[in-house]
Order: sequence, then C-alpha cells, then structure tokens
Amino acid sequence: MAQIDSEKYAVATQLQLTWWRFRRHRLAMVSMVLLFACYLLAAFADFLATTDPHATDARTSYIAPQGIHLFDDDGSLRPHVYGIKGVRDMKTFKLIYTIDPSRKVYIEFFGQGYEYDLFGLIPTRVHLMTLKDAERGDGIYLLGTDLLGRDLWSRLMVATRVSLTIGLVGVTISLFLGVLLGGISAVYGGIVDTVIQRTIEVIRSMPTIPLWLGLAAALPNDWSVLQIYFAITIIISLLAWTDLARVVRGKFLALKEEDFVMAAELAGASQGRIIFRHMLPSFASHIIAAVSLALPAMIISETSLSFLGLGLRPPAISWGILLQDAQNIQTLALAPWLLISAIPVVVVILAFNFLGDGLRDAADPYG
Amino acid sequence: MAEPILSVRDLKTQFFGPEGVVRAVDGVDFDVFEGRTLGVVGESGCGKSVTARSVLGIVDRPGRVVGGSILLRPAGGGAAVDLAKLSNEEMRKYRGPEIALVFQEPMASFSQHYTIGNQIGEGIKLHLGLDERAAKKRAIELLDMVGVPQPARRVDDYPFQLSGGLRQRVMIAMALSCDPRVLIADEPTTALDVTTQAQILDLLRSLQQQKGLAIILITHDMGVIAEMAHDVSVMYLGRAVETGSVKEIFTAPRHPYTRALLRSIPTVLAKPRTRLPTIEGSIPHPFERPKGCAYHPRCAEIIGPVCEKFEPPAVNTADGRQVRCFLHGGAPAQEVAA
Amino acid sequence: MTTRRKFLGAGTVFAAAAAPSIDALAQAVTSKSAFDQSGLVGKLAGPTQSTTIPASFKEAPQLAEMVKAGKLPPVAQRLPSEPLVLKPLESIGKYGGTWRRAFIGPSDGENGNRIMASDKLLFWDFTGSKIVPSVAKAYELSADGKTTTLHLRKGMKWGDGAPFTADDFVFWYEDMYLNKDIVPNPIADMAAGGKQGRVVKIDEVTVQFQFDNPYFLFPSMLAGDTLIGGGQAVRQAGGNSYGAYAPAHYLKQFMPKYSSEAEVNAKAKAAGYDNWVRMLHVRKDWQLNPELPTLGPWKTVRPINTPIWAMERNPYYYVVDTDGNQLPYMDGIVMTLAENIEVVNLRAMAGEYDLQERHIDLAKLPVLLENRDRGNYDVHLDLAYNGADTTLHVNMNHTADPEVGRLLATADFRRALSLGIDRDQLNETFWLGLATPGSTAPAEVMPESPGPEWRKKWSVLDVAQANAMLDKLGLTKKDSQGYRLRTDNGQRLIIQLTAIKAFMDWPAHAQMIAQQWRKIGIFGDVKEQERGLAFQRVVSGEHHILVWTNGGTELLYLYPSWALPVDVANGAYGIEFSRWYASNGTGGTKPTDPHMLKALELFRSAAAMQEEARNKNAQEIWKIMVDQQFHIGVCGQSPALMGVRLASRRLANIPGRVCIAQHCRTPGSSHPATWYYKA
Amino acid sequence: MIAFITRRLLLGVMTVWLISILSFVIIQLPPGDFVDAYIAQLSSSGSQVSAAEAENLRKLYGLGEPFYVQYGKWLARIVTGDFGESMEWRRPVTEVIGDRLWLTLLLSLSALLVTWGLALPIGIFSAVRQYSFADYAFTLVGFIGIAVPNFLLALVIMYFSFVWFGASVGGLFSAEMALAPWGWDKVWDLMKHLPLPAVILALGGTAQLIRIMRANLLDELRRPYVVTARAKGLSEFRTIVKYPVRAALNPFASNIAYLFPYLVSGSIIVSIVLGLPTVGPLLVKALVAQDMFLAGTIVLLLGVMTVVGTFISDLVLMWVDPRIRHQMD
Repeated sequence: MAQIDSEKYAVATQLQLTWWRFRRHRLAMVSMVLLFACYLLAAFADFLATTDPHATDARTSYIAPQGIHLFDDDGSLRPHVYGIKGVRDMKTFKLIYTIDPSRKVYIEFFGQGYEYDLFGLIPTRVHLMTLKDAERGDGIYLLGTDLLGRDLWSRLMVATRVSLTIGLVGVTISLFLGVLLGGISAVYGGIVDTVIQRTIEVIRSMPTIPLWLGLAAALPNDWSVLQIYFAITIIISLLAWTDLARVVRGKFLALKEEDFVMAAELAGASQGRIIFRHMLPSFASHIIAAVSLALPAMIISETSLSFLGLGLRPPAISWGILLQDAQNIQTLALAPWLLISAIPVVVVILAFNFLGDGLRDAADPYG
Repeated sequence: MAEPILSVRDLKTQFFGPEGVVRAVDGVDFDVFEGRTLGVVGESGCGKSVTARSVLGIVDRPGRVVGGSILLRPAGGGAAVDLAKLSNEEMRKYRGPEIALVFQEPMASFSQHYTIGNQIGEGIKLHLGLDERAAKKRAIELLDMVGVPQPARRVDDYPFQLSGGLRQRVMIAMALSCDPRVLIADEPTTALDVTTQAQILDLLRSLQQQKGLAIILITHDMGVIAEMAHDVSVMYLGRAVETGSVKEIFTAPRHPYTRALLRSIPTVLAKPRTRLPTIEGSIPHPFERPKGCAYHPRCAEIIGPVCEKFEPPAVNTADGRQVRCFLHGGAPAQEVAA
Repeated sequence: MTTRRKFLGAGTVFAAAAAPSIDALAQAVTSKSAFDQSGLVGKLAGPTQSTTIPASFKEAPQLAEMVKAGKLPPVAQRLPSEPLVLKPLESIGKYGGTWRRAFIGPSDGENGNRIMASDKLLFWDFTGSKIVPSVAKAYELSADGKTTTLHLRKGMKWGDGAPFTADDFVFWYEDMYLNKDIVPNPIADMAAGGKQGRVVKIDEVTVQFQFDNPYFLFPSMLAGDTLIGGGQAVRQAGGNSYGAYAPAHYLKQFMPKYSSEAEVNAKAKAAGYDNWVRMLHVRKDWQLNPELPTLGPWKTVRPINTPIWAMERNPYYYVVDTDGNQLPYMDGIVMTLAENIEVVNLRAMAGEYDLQERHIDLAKLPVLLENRDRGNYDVHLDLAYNGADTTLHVNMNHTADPEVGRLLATADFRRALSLGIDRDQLNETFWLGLATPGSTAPAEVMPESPGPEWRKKWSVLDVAQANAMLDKLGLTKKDSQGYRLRTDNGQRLIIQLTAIKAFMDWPAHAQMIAQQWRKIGIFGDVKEQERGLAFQRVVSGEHHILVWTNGGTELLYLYPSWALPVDVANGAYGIEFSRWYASNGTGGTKPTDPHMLKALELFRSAAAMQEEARNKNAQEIWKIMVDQQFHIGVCGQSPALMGVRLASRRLANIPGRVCIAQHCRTPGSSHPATWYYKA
Repeated sequence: MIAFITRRLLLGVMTVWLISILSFVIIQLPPGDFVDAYIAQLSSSGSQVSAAEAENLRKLYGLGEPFYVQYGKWLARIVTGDFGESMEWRRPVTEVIGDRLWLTLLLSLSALLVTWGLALPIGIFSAVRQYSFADYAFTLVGFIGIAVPNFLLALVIMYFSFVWFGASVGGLFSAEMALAPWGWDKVWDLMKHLPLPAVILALGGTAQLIRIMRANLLDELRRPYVVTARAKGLSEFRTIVKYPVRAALNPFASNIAYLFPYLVSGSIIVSIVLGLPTVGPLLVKALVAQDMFLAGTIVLLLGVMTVVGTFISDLVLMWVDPRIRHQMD
C-alpha cells in the first residue's frame, strides 16, 4: 500500500497533491459540499421560491414563520398549511395573526406559480411547492414575511442567487486583475514593479468607503438593476485585486529562484511557456485558496454597500438588502424572524473561510 | 564501581495521537556515573531524544512517560528520588541545577528575541537566586569557561550573530549555568563541521574532567561514541538492544544491529572508493512496529520464526553487558502483540 | 377583542380626525374612529394670548441672582412695556430644567428654528387658523391692500439688552436685502404685482411695508413660513438673509458700509473666513453664532456645528405668563447629535429625551408604545392637514425621453397611474392605518379645501378604469409579463419612481406602488437614491416621478413649492416651468397644458385678493391640480411627519394635540416656552 | 538606518500625494456639488434655497472652477496648514475633525484594548490547550465572529442590551453629561457608554486575532527553543509567555500599519448604526454632502495614518525582532 502511494505521489501534479491533502481536511470538505449545495440552491432559486418574491400585500405583513403540517386529519400524508388572518390591534398598533386550523390549504408539489426563467433561459411556472385553492393572504410562510408582506423564504432564495454570483463575478475580475498585474509586476520588475506596487499601496491606503461611495454615486441614473449589479461587482473587484496581486507577485518571485524554473529557462523555454506551463500550475492551488478566502470578503462588501444605501438597491434582492430591511428597531421588536436572513450569510462566509483554510493548508502545508 | 547518579529502569514513553499510540521509548534501562559518559546511539527515530526528554520530564504533548523509574541520587547521598513520579512543578527544580540539556540545533534552540546573556542568566536567576547583575557576571564567566572570546561583549549578542560553533559553546554554557551533575547532550555536534565538532567534544571532555560531570551523549555517530563515551547503549525502536562499556561493544559487539552499525563507520584505514556497508531497509514506521524482535526484518543473522514471533528479553551476559537478542539466549517468554 | 377593527379590504376610509370646521378647530376630535380607540389623539389645545398685562414681573432665579449681582438690569426694564402675555395651557409653571432633545446634524437647523418661532413678526394661534401678534404687537392692512403697518412693542430689547426698534427693519432692508453681495436676487415675497415693495420707518415703533400693488396676502406671508415671514431663526440662518429685521447694532461691524471693504475683509481673514460675506453669513446665523443678539426664548450657547447644540434662556425674551413670570420656564435646551434615526428612537424609548417629535418614526409606534412606562413618556399622535404624506410628483416637462415625457404630460396617463394605486394597502402597511388615503388636496377642515369629493377624485383604486384609460392612450401592446410597451420603439414602458429614504421609507412605498401597477401593466422602476443625488436630478428635471411629501401645501399660498411649478429651486413638476413662472415669462419654457397655465394664473392673482376670495381661488387651483393629477396623492393627514410626539411625563402644559403644519412651525405655535418640569 | 528611514519617508510623502489626488477625484466623481447637496438637504427639512442664492453660494465656495484649479488651490492651502472650511458645518475643517478625533481615538483604543485583551489570552490558551474542548469552543466562536459582519450585530446588540439590561443606547455621553465640564461624573458617564460600542467594534477583530494568535503560537510552540526553556526549569507560564508568545507577536507588529485607518474606516458602519460621534460617519456625511474640504481632509488624514502606520510598524518590527534590527545596520 505504502509502495503504491509513494508512486502515486511521485507522478502527482501539485494540484493533485493539494487535492489529496485537502480531502483529509474534514471541515473543509463539509464546507465545500455545503457551498456546492448553496450554489445549486441558487441555480434553482425561483423554482424553490413559493411565492413571487416581489409581490406585496398589506394583509400578509409581518407574519411569523409558519410550519408545514404534514399529515391530514385522517393520518394521510398531505402537507398543508392553515389559513391565517390578521387584525391590527388599535391599542398597541401591532398586527395580530390568528391561525385558523379549520381551514386547510394543501400544498401541491411541482404546481404552477409565478412565471420565471429557469437558469435565465427557460420560461416556466413550475415551482417545488405551491398552494392549491389558496385564498388571498394564504401562503407557505416558511420563514415568515416582511413589512410589505413579501415571503422571506422566496426572497432569501433569490437573494442567495444574487449574492453568491456577485461574489463569483467579482472574484473572477479581481483574480484576472490580480494575476495579471501581480504577474507583470514580478516578471518585469524594475519601474513596472515599482509603479504597480505603489498603486497597490495607494489603493490599500485609501479607506474603502469613500471609494465605494464615489464610484457608486457616479453610476448613471437610468441603468437597470442588472447593469448596476454588474457595475457594483466591478467596483468591488477593482478594489479587491490588490491582495491577490500581492500573493501572485510573492509566489512568482519565490518560484523564479526555484530550480525547475531555472532549468526551464536554461533549456530555452519562452517566458510565456515558463509562466503558463511551469509557474502558474505550481501555485494554482494557492490562488484557489486565496480566491476562496476573497469570496466572503466580496460578499461582506456587497452587504456593507447595500447597507450604506449604495450598491444594490431595492427592488433588487440580495443578502445585503434583506439584512438592511432588518436593520431597524421595529423589525427587531416585531418581526425578529427577518434576522434569519443573516444565517445563510454567516454560514456561507464560514464555509468559504473553512474551505479557504483547508485549501491553503493543503496547498502549502509548511507555509 | 560507585553508585550511579542516575539510573533509568524500564522507561516507557508513549505518544497518544489521534491515529493511535506510538511507543517511542519502550523499556529503556541505563545508569550514569559521575565523571563518566554514557553514549546513547541509534538511527534517527529510535527514541534517543525522547529518552533524553523523558528524563527531564519535558516530553511534548501528546507524549507522556507511562512507566519505569528515573532514580536520581542526591548530591549529598541519601535516598534516590524517582523523577518519573514527580509532578511537573516539583520536577522544575531538578531541571538546570541537577540535570541539564544541550540540544542538537543550537540555532533553533535559542530564541532569537533575547540576548544570549539574557537566556543564560534566566536559569541562574531562577535556581541560584542571583540578581540581574550577578547573573550577568556569571554568564560572562560561563562564556569565558566554554571558550567564547570577548565574553563581556558577546554576552549582549543575539544568537543569530554567532557562528555555529560559538552557539553550541553558548548552549553548553547555558546548560552548565546552574552547575548540573548530569548533562544530557543531544546530538551536540551534528550540525557542526568536523573541526568545530572536535572542539566541542574537547570542550565537553575537559568540562567533565573539571566538574566531574556525568554526561549522557546522544548521537547517531559511532565515531563520536568511540571518542567520547565510557559506556554505550544502543537503541533500536525505543529499546536498548545492547548496553555495555565502549571498549567491549566496539571490540566485541553482540547484537546484530550493533554490528551493523559498527560496520557502517567509515575509517581512514578503509580502502578508498569501496562501498560502505549499509543496513538493509529502513526504520519501520512507529505504527508498523514489527512483531517479535523489532529488528528482525532487517536482521542479517535472523534465527528463524522465534525472531518473528517473540520479543527477546534483556539478557545480562557475563561481562556485565546486556543484550536483547535470541542469539545470546533468553527464552521467548511472551508473544508480543503488534 | 374589543379593540379589533376590520382588517383592510372593506374600503372604509376613516374620517380625518380633524372633522370640525375651521372655526371650531380647537374642538375635540369626536369622530368614532381608530384614533379614539388608541387614545393617543388628544384635544387640539395650546396657550392663548391675553391682553391683560400683569401688574408686576418675576424672573428665573438665576436671572434674579444676576440682577442682584448687578450684571443684569431688573426684569421690568428688560421687558417691553407691553410684553406678550401668554396664558399657559394648564397652569403657571416653575422655572428650571433642561430640555433634552435630539438633532441629526448641522442640516437640522429647522429643529431649533421651529422652537424659536416666536421671533416671527406675526404668528398663528395654536389652531393654526388665526394670525396673532408676536414680535409685532399689532398690524394693519390698508384698505387698498398696498400697505401693511406693523406696530412694535415699546422698550423691547435684543438678547444683549440693546433696544429693538424700527431701525433694525430699515437696516435689514437697506443694508442687507438691497445689498447684492448678501441677497443677490430680490424675492417674490417682497413683491406685489411683479414690483418690489419697500420697508419704511414711521417712528421708533412703527414700520410700514409699502407696495405699488395690492398685497392682501402680505400679513399671512409675514405669519407664514415664507422668505419674508421668517424672523432671524429661519431666514437668516443657513446662508439666507431674508426676513424683515436684523440686529443693526451688532451686524454693522461686519459690513463694509460702516467701515471699508478692506477693513471688514481683513477682519474676516483674521477670523479665518475668505471674505466679509462669508463671515457675515456665519455672524448673522443664530445657530452658529452664540454672540448674535436674538429675540427668541432661548439663545445658542454651543453652535449647531458641534456634537451638542445647546441653548440657554434669553433674559430679554419679550413674553410673560399671566402671572407676570418672564418666559421661558425651562433654563435651556440641550440637543445631542444622533446621526442615525434608529438611535434617536431608541434613546427616546430609553427616556433620554424630554420632548421629541422630530425624527420619531411612525413605523416604530408599537415599540414606542411598549416602552412608554420604561421611558416615562406619553405618546401623542398629532394629525397633519396636508393631503398626502406620500405624493408622486410628476415631472410634466421631462424631455430626455420624449415618449415618457409625452405620457407624463398627459392627464389621463397620470389619472390612470393614480387609479392604479391601492391606497388602503399602503395606509395599512406604512401608516399603521393611521392616515387618510386620497388625493393631494388638503383636509376638509382647511379653508382652502376644495371639498371632500376632491379628496377622492381619481384617487380610489379602479384597475378597470385605469386599464381602459391606458388602452385608450394607445398603450395596448403588452410584453409576455403583461407590461405595456412603448409606442415608439416597442420596448417595455418603464416609469421611474425616484424615491429617497427620508422622513418615511419612501422607496418601500414606491415598491408597493410599483407592484400594484403590475395590474395596470405599468412597469414602475423604483430608483432609491441618496437625497443629494436625487434632488440634483430633480432640479435638472431628469426624473420621471419623485416620491416625496406635499407637507406645507395645506396653506397653498404660503408654501406652494410642492404643489405648483413656481419655485426655481424645485424642479419636481418641470424645472423649466418653474423658471418660466418665476421670471414672469421671460425665461424657462411656457407650459402648453391650458390647465397648468390656468392654475398658475390663478396662483399669481391671489396676492391681490382679500381673504375670502383668496380661499375660493385656492379651492379652484386645487380642483385643477387634483383633476389633472399634477401630483398623485397616496395617504395623508397622518402623524407620519413630526406627528408622533413623545413627551416626558415630568413635563406640564403639554397639549394633547398640536397643530402639525408648515406655517405652525410645529411645535412653535404651542410655545415651548410655556412648558415646564413638574418636579 | 538613516537612509532607510529617509527612503521610507520619501515614499510615504509620495503615497500621500497620490492619495490626495485620488481622494479629490473621488469627491468630484458624483454629479453635482456641495450646493446641490446642500439645497437638497435644506429642502428636505422644509427650507428652500433660491436659484440665485445657490449661484451665490457656488461663487462663494469657488465651486464653478475646473477640477485641477480647485485641486491646485486646495493643495496650496494644505501645504500651508490651512485645511479650509467645511461647507456643511461652516467651521474650519480642523475643528470639525478635532471635535471627534479624540473620541474616535478613545473608542478605537478601547476597542483595541478589548481586542487584544480578549484575543491574546484566548489565542494563547487555545494554542496551548490545542484540541481541548475550550479550544474548539473558542475557535467556533472566533469563526462566527469573523463571519458575522459586526455592523449587523451592532443594532441587534444595542437593542437587546436596552431591552434586557436597560443599557445606555447610542452615543458616548448621556444628554445630561454632554455639556458638563470634564470631571469624574463625566468620565464615569463616558465609561458607561464606552463598553458597548467598544465591544461591538472589537468583535470581528478579536475573532481574527484569536485565529492568528493560535496559528502563530502553534507554530512557535513546536520550536526547539521552547524545550530549551523548559529544560532550564522555567515554569510553563513563563516559558510560553517569554518565548513563543513573544515570537508569535511579530505579525501583529506588521499589522499596525493598517490598524489606524482601520480603526477609523472599519468602524464607519458600526458608528453610523450606533450613532457615535466619531470621524467615520463624518466622512460618509461629508462625502454624501460633497463637502469637499472636509471629505478631502479626512481621506488624506487616513492616508497619512496608513503611511505613518506603516512606518511605525516598521519601527515596531525592528524593536520587536532583533534580527530585523540587525539587518538594517
């Protein structure tokens, strides 16, 4: 066994090695599976949503999370929810909901709901769960509703898609910038290196909030939510590439001195070939680790931007926007369940952190 | 012969890792006498260093001394103290004034954040109760004693400012700072070049003569043993496979492992460009400790199934040596489970 | 559940709390409504003026001590011979205590201005319906309406003890108002029939405002929150220099006329200002300059541009109670900076403010009520009189997108948008059911109200009619999601709703409206923007529809900015229209809509009308505005804007309900100087 | 050494200069200018500014000029130590910032003390008792501390500490004490208000620091010099504190560079939520109001702090680590 193992090691690439080491990192593995699940969820966000995440209704304002009842009176498995009715108490001005167990509204699986484009391509109305013969005000309020009577579960699904992808797009851009500029900085050195390093230092010395504020305020008025979404991503990544550039530059410089690179140079390999064939693969795992650690930072950036009233604005739905909705006293006092939207944020950030740690350990066990 | 200062009996140190228990030291016996040097020899990973640390009670977590006794005879005579039974707190007063340690990596064994004077003086202040100034004065004397030039200036240097040889001298000065009776030198010369190595060994020898130190010299180098030690204990996988006086062991090694070790010493007399004999195979992983005699998979003189199934007991031979090998008797008393 | 009221849907509109007629405004609210159940809407009440001057005067203990020490003249010498006498609401008060309050930054000057409102020349009684003497003890309007004469109080003094006379009016008029460096452009408020008026001193205590044309509205302008009707507390703060009088003896030192330009400039440089104008702007601002002599009940001791805006009593305040005690009762005011509304509300719940109505959030009412005992305060709901706290102000001169511009300029399109709003839903969600849904027209109790039917006109949900109207406009094609398409390029028609998170969560209101508009096939694109950015775009006429309040329009002539395009600083209805109106037709773009022209013409003619005719005129204007839906009302007459009042239970003379209106300078017309601490 | 310091200083000055340009550009980016923002603010609080008045204000503040002229003038003034007047606050910029700088520093230092006071012992404990229950517990709490954005916790903690403990909410002084002269009462009042924001500000940093400390220390604990120290008979506590902990502190020293600006800018959102009179919210307000000189000065100040921080961190590193000190010679 040991014999076979060592043979495997001998021919394994750096990436494979990293992967083998990574698999031993239990928490990181769990995190990876979890994140994969989250992205899967994001891909099917609208399908999983039970009601139109934008639809408002005063009569469903601030409904606390309601459970799904699985069994009917006769004991058969027929998932349903109860009818619910709200009244405002004019002494306390609170909305008081009473559940009417006598009126059962049955859940239909793969029923027809609001229209959406699956994967942004296929128009469909099929949802995992919808209500059959629902009256106005009925709903599957898994996580309750917000002030405008919108279903938090459905909103959370859509928000997850937005926030998770904004991170990906952002990281891709900053990865590109980071590798490119970090690489150039290391390969050319001299004045180019100095200029890039100085730029990085200046960007890092700038407090991020004014940068965001200035750039976000400069966005044109008539841009659609989607355009602003991408603009914000680009803004965030324009500021986030510096860390990656530093990592890349450092690794490049270290590798330059390594024997195999020297050997390739002596053998007359072109610079491009050396970089892409020899150097990049040898620290690809570091980059992956850096990326997975950069993702939560992106997500937090988006959250903070939305929180400051910049960045994504309603009616767009993102984690930041959901969290901002919960940032007032009346929510804390009257509808604390809106804070639930913080849980996926925390979990995903944690998972990315664990994943990043695991990857980093695996990539560089002695580093 | 006089009473030994330190006698170790059936010392067992184990590491309790998440993947199982490693028996790093598995029943080691030896005695150390005043003014004499005990050489402990073996390949890397045989438990030499752990033995040294076990004696001082500073085995790293998750390791622990699980059995045996470490008897230290007090300076003024009287009943011996079993160090293995002391609490960490009680043990502390023996570390330094009674038993001191010299390490194999002088660079890593010093903190780079403090001057050598500070690091030498620390033990002095703690054990001898001297104040800052007196401690420094003593540190300078010690540096002078171990042959550091310009000790008064050097005392304020940081370890990274010294050469390797000097660092090892400083390390010895630090070990001797509280006048210990037993000095454990753990591969004191491994990291040094040959000339420096000789100087350090000379220094140790002269200090031993001056102070009547008992030295435990841990090394993988039979040459060093030959030069320094009075008695030798050969270790393999946590056990002393052969113990005896240096002369006897070098002239008439009994255990096949000892013999193999001795064969692998290069000598100036050897014919140029001949291959040195090596020991076949490598030390097994601690988890895959072979059944029976641990050495049997590599042993050139294997007797047969008895070596594979049974663990050879320690046999005291007539000349006062101790050997663990069926070649030299001993009944296969117990079947050892791997 | 006895407090239960039917939940939505049935469409019952609760009668406005202020049901009684204008003459009986002070009467209690009697309508059987949700407000009664809550017990939070009290009786409209407040201090009243008395004409009997007390025989002797008393003062606060610390002032008495200063008199004893010879640092201050006796109280009788500090007061005018005919001080203003107020009969406190409940009882004669005790001196002492500091009013703790919140402010949110240097832009929150109105917070203090409103408390100092009794430095106005004329003011309103607590009902907000009757002009009463204030700094001026009386006024006369000549029969031809061209001259308004103000009679000042003899022996009245500035806060530093200097006499306050007609000369201070002449100084303001000649040295400040006519100085182009200080006031670059004359104001419409000082003009009648397009010609500027004059300020003339008759004698020490008599001042005349003379106009070439009839200006019957002028006394109301003086009493209202207008550029001329300020007093120092509003109109000479924040970079303005309006409002009819100024402390000549103090400000002369900063003016070139009384020394030389070089000298005042040197003085300015030495004090760290670029030039004398910059220095004057700060020196004449009561919020910034503690040295500035003023007339109000308190004066600044720590300026507004620090984390604490603090005031102490003005020893020369010209008002006494019926027992002859010089007001104010409270020693001072300390406003602590809290830049976040949540913090203001939370601190209010903790009882850290003694009386706070500004920045208190209606949406937090349930929580505010819950913490009443803990914070030791009472909650009062004061209902406003303006038509709509949330109004969709339509840009009828949008040029950037001709198709959208054309539609926004079409009355039926605006009407359809209005018909597509389910106001009951919004009322329930954002006003906790406490507002009155309807058009932008003011409450029926207001003299300018065109009548109850105009509150409903085009302003009740009717999806079918709205769709029919939109179809008729040619917007018949729809995309797959049911949104109407533009007629020019077949793209989806997108109407932007520019919303700002300010006094209310207007972006959320806009979102709900946009969702409701799905039923009429209109895609409402909510643009939540930061305040400065949004107004920048509004001023340049780039917006489609701005979501904002129409507060202040309850008296149309005194505050028309959020009703008609007459104010060049407000481009909500088309900045070019505003420019056209303000320039008397010499600039800007003339509206082509005959209804708009008619409304503007009526508005312009009002100044020369007597009160009754003027009110009729206003009603006509309102009818046009509502019928044409220049602005789409959502819900109003609510406590949402400064109407949730938290008053410490330690305070006395606190009215059960106060008038919430721009011209009342809430809480100014309730005279905070008469409030006091019971213990 | 001198050469090194000079070089660093020159580089620093250049960085600051670049930052000053960048900050000026950023402030100019959004459409409109201070007067527009000012008008918007006034109109939303019920006052109106006429167009003529607005033009006059613009002239007064020199806002009509092209960007580079405004920048040039600003730079020329700054070089002479004149930071200009805040348009919104109508006071010299230095005074406006000065009001808040001390409280900002006080708050930041308290947060720092909490951070270090918690993170170091916990980090050390976690490392020394690696894989113990407490280690797992602290690590978990630490991770959650990292994952929860602290501004999210701010309002929640503030609200519930009010509801459950009746804690003082928001601000650094109670209204009664705000105006009082400095004395024991006022200090006590400040002390009552300080813990909540300090703890909230410290949360994220503490979690991060625990992780760093633990990882560093685990590395250091394996080094032979620890055994050396034990072999000398030193107590376990002294062994760990004097040697590995000292070595594990190195990365902290290099972190000082970004500490100062972080303390200001990292706390912006928390300060806004908690309504704290610190520099962070001032910056955001100034940016929103396009109060050029104020915003420019604060951004510049932060830049200078970073540069100075980097410099200090170099010095501290030299002081902490004798190896670096000797490389300089």
